[in-house]
Amino acid sequence: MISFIVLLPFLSAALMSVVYLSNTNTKHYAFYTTVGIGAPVLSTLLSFMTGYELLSGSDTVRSTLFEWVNIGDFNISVAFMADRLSVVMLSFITLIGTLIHIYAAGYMKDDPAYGKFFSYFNLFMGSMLLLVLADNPIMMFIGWELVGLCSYLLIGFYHKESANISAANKAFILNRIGDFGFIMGISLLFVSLEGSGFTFETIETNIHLIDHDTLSLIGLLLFVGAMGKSAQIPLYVWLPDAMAGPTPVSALIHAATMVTAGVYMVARYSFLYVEIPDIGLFIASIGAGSALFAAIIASYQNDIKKILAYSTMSQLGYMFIAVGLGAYGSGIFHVFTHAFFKALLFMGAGAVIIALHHEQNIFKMGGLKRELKLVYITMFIATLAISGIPPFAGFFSKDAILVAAFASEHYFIWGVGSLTAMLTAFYMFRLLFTVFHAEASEIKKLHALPKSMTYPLVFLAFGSATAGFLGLNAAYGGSSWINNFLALPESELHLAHSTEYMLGALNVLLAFLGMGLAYKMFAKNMREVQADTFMKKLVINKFYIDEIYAFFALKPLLVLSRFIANVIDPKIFDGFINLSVLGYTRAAFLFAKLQNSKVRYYALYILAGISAISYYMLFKLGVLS
Amino acid sequence: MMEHILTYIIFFPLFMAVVLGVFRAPLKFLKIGAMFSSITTLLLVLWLTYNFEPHGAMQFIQNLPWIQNSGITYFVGVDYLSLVILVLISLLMPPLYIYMVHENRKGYWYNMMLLQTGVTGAVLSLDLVLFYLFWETMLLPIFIMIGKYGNGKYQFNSMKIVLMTILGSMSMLFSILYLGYIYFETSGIWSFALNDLAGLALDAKTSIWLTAGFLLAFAIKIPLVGFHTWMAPAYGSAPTPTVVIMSAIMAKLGIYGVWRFGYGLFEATLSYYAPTIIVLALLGLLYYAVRAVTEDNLRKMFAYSSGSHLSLIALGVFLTNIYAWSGSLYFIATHALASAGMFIMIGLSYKRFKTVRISELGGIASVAPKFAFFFAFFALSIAGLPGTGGFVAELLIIIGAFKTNFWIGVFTATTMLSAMIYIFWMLQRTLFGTSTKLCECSDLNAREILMLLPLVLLLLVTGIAPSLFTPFFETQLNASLQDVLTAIGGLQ
Amino acid sequence: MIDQLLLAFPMAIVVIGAFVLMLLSHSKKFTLERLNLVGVLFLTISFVMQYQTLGAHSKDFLFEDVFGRSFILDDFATLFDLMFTAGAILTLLINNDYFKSRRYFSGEYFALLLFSVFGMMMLSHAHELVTAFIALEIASISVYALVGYHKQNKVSSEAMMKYMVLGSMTGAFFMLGTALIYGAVGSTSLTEISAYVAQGELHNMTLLIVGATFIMVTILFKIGAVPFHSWVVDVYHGAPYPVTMFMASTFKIAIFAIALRLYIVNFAPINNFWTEILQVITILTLLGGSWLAISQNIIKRMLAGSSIVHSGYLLIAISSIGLGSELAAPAVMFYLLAYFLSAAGSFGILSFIASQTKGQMSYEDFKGFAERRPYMALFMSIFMLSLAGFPSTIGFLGKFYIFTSAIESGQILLAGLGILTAFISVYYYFKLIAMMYFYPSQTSQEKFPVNVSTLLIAMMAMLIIWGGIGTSLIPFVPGADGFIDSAKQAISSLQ
Amino acid sequence: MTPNMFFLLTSLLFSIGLVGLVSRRNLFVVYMSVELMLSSINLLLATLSKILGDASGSVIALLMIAVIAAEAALFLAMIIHLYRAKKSVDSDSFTALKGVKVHD
Amino acid sequence: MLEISIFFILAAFMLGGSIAMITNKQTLFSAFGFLVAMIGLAGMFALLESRFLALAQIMVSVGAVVVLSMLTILTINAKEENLPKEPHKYKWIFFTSVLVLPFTFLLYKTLTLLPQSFSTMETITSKVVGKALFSEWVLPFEIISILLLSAMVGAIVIARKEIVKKEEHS
Repeated sequence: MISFIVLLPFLSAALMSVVYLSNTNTKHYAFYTTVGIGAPVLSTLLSFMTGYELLSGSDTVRSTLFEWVNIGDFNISVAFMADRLSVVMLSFITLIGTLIHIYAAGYMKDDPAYGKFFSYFNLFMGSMLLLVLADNPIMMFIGWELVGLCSYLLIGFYHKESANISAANKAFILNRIGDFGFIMGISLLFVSLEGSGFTFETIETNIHLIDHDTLSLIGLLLFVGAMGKSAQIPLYVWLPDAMAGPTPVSALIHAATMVTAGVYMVARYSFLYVEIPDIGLFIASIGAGSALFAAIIASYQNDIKKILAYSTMSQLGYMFIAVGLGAYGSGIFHVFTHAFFKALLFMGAGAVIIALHHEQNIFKMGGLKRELKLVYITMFIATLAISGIPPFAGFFSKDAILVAAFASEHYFIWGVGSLTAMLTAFYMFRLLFTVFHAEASEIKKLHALPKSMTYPLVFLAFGSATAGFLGLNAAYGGSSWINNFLALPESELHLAHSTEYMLGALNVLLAFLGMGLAYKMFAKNMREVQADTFMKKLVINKFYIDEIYAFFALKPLLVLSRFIANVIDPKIFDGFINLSVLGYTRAAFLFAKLQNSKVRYYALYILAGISAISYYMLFKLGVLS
Repeated sequence: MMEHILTYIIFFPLFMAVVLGVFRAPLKFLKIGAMFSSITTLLLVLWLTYNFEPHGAMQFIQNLPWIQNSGITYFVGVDYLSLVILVLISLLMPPLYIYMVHENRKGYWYNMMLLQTGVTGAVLSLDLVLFYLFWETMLLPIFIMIGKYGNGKYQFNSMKIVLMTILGSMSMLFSILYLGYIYFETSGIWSFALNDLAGLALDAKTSIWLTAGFLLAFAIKIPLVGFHTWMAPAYGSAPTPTVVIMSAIMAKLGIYGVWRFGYGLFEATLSYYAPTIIVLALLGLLYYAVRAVTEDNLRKMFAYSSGSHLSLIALGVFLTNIYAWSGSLYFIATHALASAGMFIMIGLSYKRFKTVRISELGGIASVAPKFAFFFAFFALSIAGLPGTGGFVAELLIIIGAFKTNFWIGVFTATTMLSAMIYIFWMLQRTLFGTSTKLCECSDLNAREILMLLPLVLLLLVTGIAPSLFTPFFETQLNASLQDVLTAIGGLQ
Repeated sequence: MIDQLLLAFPMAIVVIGAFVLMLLSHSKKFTLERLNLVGVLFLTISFVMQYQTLGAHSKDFLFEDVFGRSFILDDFATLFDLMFTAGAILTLLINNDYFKSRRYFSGEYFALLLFSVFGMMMLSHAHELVTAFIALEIASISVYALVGYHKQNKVSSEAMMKYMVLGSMTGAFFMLGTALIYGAVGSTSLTEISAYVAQGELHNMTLLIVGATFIMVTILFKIGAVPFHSWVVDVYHGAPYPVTMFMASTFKIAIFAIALRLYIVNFAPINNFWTEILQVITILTLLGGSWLAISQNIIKRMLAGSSIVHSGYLLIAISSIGLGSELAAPAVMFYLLAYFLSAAGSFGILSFIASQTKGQMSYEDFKGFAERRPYMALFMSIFMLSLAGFPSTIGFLGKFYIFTSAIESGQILLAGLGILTAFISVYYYFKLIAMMYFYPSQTSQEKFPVNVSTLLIAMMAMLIIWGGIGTSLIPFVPGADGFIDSAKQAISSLQ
Repeated sequence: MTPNMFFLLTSLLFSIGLVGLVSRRNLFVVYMSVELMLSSINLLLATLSKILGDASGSVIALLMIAVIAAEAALFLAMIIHLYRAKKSVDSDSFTALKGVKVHD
Repeated sequence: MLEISIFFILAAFMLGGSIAMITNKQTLFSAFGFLVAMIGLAGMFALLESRFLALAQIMVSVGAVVVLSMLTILTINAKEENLPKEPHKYKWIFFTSVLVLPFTFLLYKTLTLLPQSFSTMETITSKVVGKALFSEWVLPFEIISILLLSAMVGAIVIARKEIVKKEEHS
């Protein structure tokens, strides 16, 4: 049954692409909508059925389609496994994915390449589901790669703009750098465990066979993959650029799929990472760094989608803090809640953008509170959720992470996390206030929004508000249901309830501080940030990281390539050949020059030959002696 | 039928060519005849594949005395290794003929038929002299095709490829003759049959020199870094059908040669060269990829791409473990399909836009979506995207590399990155964006899709269900690997 | 008596033919074409009669009571005779058009050609050094005259001058060597020499060795070994095409007849004495020949240069004989046959083209030839491939045997060098193919003229392919195996 | 009178012939050098005949004289022809046969 | 003793004649040198008691060949300016003489290995020669005729004036 969760989107993608390619000119709106939304809906139903099955007691649900490859000990099947972790992932991927599909049906209505879009979209869903449901690292990797490909296709969807394609390329290549690490990790894992099967289950059983150093290396390499996919320092630069794609794509990438894959992967390998806490700490540090770094940049961005993009990166940083410190349940919990409010934020932003005829600069918006009431309310809920205002979803999950950081006595990471929480509140409310509250510089006629774009917002707002209760921990009167359900190998954390309350209060305080700051600065009048000081300039230009990468990675590559093309190939390799040819022809020329057409010279050569032979004979025969 | 089938497969195209040539067939009949020969061959090959015993060794053997005085025999047979390439050749010919359907120069057709015979013969022959014969024979059509129907500095490039390749084959000839003589010396009779010569006990020094003779030929054909300067000019100048065969089949014959004759004859000595070749192959992997990044000519870019991937295949062959070997073998097939598709696409793009320069293209996706789809599909399959066969192969080779040595593994894994960079940048500049030059062009028509579809489907099938194909070679591959390992073990 | 006369008849008929042609040449009735046919007739009779006796003789001395042991009749000589007569027939028939197109040919041309053939045949049958010398002189002097036959052309005369000056110079060494051998042995009969060599020891055979070395100088000169090569390119170039063809394909082989006989039989016990000299000369010949060949632009000169390289290959095998290779002697025979076919064919095509056009033929003149004359271009390509030693042609098998014999005798480096020069030869042969095929033609396609010349050229092209791939599966047409068997049989008749 | 004296004479004559042939440009001298070389062999043959007490040497020398005559005929004919064509007996003036352009 | 002095005189004449032959600029003087050498050779034959050979030498070599050569020279009557100017003649002669030395030395040294005495056999008379010629040397003798014939044909072909005067390329 669970195979169909994966297969349905793939099949519908294939069907739509064939239909699309065979009639590129006609637009079968109804067909694409039906098939394109039908498949995720069915997948959603199936995944909820699977979830129900797990809730009612069974441990994992498996399904093997066919043997993929079988060489030596490399026996890989196309097989799916739904355990608790994947079901949690599955539930929100399918659900939110479906909502985004519905939203996209409205958003993309007028696009001539509507069919293509849905085909890609379903492919994306399928790949993500494959990633999540894979029962072995290889299948997971395939899903992992396909997700990257789909992101490429979708980010570059508006392919007439070369910049969009550049963004897509950047996304894909940086992902691929991550994959480079990932595949090395997998290969090393396989080689280390050769002969004892290669599904997650057998790996978990045999993980003790690998020595600590190798394991650390594997863990690190796998995390490189996560860095790429989940946009962590230093492989994050693609994420903001990925906003080039249509907004539903951003929503899908940032909320439900793709970027969370890294977190999921670390959680999936939790049995491995618990053995290597030092790598975990490294992961957490990267996460903390990314969280703060992204928050700082986000505070100075103008583009509505880019702010959200950096916020995603920042939130992902939180998740990595959690999984790095061994609080896998909290990490996944944050993934879960984040999916709701981030999807909501993006879809809201998309609605705003559509309404304002593709305007993305927040400082050119303003005063939309009344015109887009529904959007405003839902986005407000989402902003509260992401800022960590109780009782919205973000508070509980973020709090759980910070508590875990505090409890594991990594106070610095905790401090960074808290600071980021404040910044989060600041930049999110900055966005909200600027877009909805501040005075608009000019009055625009708004584009009407279709219903398919607004209804999902409501649904998601509900989720953003309530999803946090699923993981209510003991201090707040819950039982950490999601943690218990996931049953991942958590590190044991003990913290007094009073400390937890204090931490929670501190977070709320910081969030309100950020909110207040934003209100003071942006609620009334709009002041676009000026790059007047060096620091501001640095931040606005995103610390020049793109430029640094271009200078240190891309430029040398091009220079090297031209160097090979212009120097090494023609001068050294061909040069060697040409030199030998030249030497030979030169010798030939000199020899032919002896052939000067004068008979006495010819006779002279003969005489010289005879003379030489005679000389040789004299010695050989010993006549001289 | 059964015992002659390989002979039919080898010589039917040549026979058709001769018949058509003798009767000076008009163009229409020539085209039909060529198509007929390719389809007949394909059917024969399919029949052969159907009857092929997956776990058996050499099959459909035909061994006839040829030049008895020197023990040269007409000795052909097929096993898993040759079957792969045999199927590829016969599979590629019909699409190529479909591609050429509007080609009105008769020489094209004759040369392609001759080429098919040459390549097929080289793959199937088990007598070294016979192999040498076909190995050289397949060069002739290439020579003429590039030199007569090519573009750019085609006359020079054609000469260059022929000379460089013949330099290699001459060194191989020397080794062949020497081996034959050693056999004569030890047994008193002449023989150049592979299985006879394989049993020779050579002293280490001789063996090293003889191996070098063979390896030079194969290194030039593959080509490894340093032996490659013929490659880009030749690919750049060759007409599309030729370049397809060159990239898809001929380059693979270098690998095939290492496998069949390198491991067949000098299994132990090859390990003496393994470190050098591994270094060269790793170097090539990156070198060609980096070179391809700034290449403006699509044909040349994919020539370098081809070089990069063939280096990877060569690497796999020299890593003696089952993963790397299966990966290489699998890569031979899938890269052939992908690069064939890619070069056909480049040819089609030349037909439409009259250029193969990236800087002159752009925005194809807007004007010709089907074209863009196929173009991107083949480009991505070359890059080893999951879901296409190339991924399976690369994965296996990477695993094999890690099994051998961590650092080799790391360098091998860069293949994940290297191809991406140039391919995606190329796609950006050709398919996407807008171009002022390409105002209108026709999208792919049904005929063109018909010729591309088999390749696409095969690439997908090889990528999605490799287990359909692995049983054909796994047992035998493992067996020969064990032989090699035993031999290397015996050396130490 | 009668049967002996019958055996001598093939040779006699050639010289009779020469006389007849000489007499007929001044008759007005006999046009060149008819004279040509008369010559062919005589040669064909000779060819057929010899073909019948092939395989029947080994070491028969003809008219032993009269001639002593100076005229030997064995399969070796017969095979060579067959090649000479065949070469002459081909020269006459293929060049039929050429003779008609050039007005300077006259009846004496055919007489001289037949005299020359007679000299060569005598050379292959000679079992006595003075006879051999005189036979060589007959052949040479006729060829000198033939080279200079086109008297209005200054290059023809010049070629004759060069050939004659240098030929006489080295010819004297043959006689000097003979004199020394005579001094040592007291006889010039090869039988006596063999006996002397067999019972003597190396150190007291200085005279004989030095004499034989001088004889070798002449032989090396005639086959164009470096540094005795300088005439080859100029003389081949200067001579009229039919003569060049005759020299390249036939005269060169004739020299090997006596060289092989001396080397394999008479000097066999001591022939490794020359190994080092021969090796050095071989290296020089291979390199020098290929240097000459690649620097030429006129096809005739290129072929001349390449013929030096081919002599180099043959020398490899000859020095292999000295080192005790069993395979080398048949290899030389086979290679001669292969070279004979390929060289005759390529020069034949050149002369055929020359009969249609005027002017020197350089590489550039062949541009677009394949479009103009597709069949001729195909045949030319086959000849070039055979000369280059491309597999599936007889030239490949020739090289195959040469190199295996070199390996057998342990001359690995020489074999390597041979293969290297074979590689270089690919360049200048393929360049011609490239010229023919790669360029468009300025004029439209011409009809394939079906006449004796073209049919013969086609036949030779097919023979080359058949000699390379022909199998013994088909009866009566023995293919490559048959040629090798003949070569082996001929060599075995020597012993 | 010992054979060595004859041998020395033979060697010298042959060598002088060789020197003349190589170093002179006058075709007549070249021709006479060839004749001298051949004649010196005759001297050798006669000496050998005398040493060995065998008539063969003399017979060979006799035959050689005929050969010399034959060569002489052709050689002289050639010189006449060449002189007629070019009004020169200088061997260096016959340099029409050049394949490659050699820079002088 | 007499023989030795005759030998030396003859040898001096021969060597002098041949050196004169190769050094003289004027063709006719060269030819005279050659004539002297040839006559000297005939003398040598006589000294070696090969009378028939001496006679043949006088008659054929001197009487026919040399005289023919001189006639040719006179016929052509090459003028001074038509004779080759050989500015480096002596350099060439010197150089080639050095080059030829190993050969000369080898030839001489090899020949000295022969028995150092003449046989005491009677003079090689024409009878002996004739007998030998028609017994064991009959084949060379026969084919000599063909050689002479072909040389004659060749010489005629080369030397005769052509009726057709048209420059053609070969």
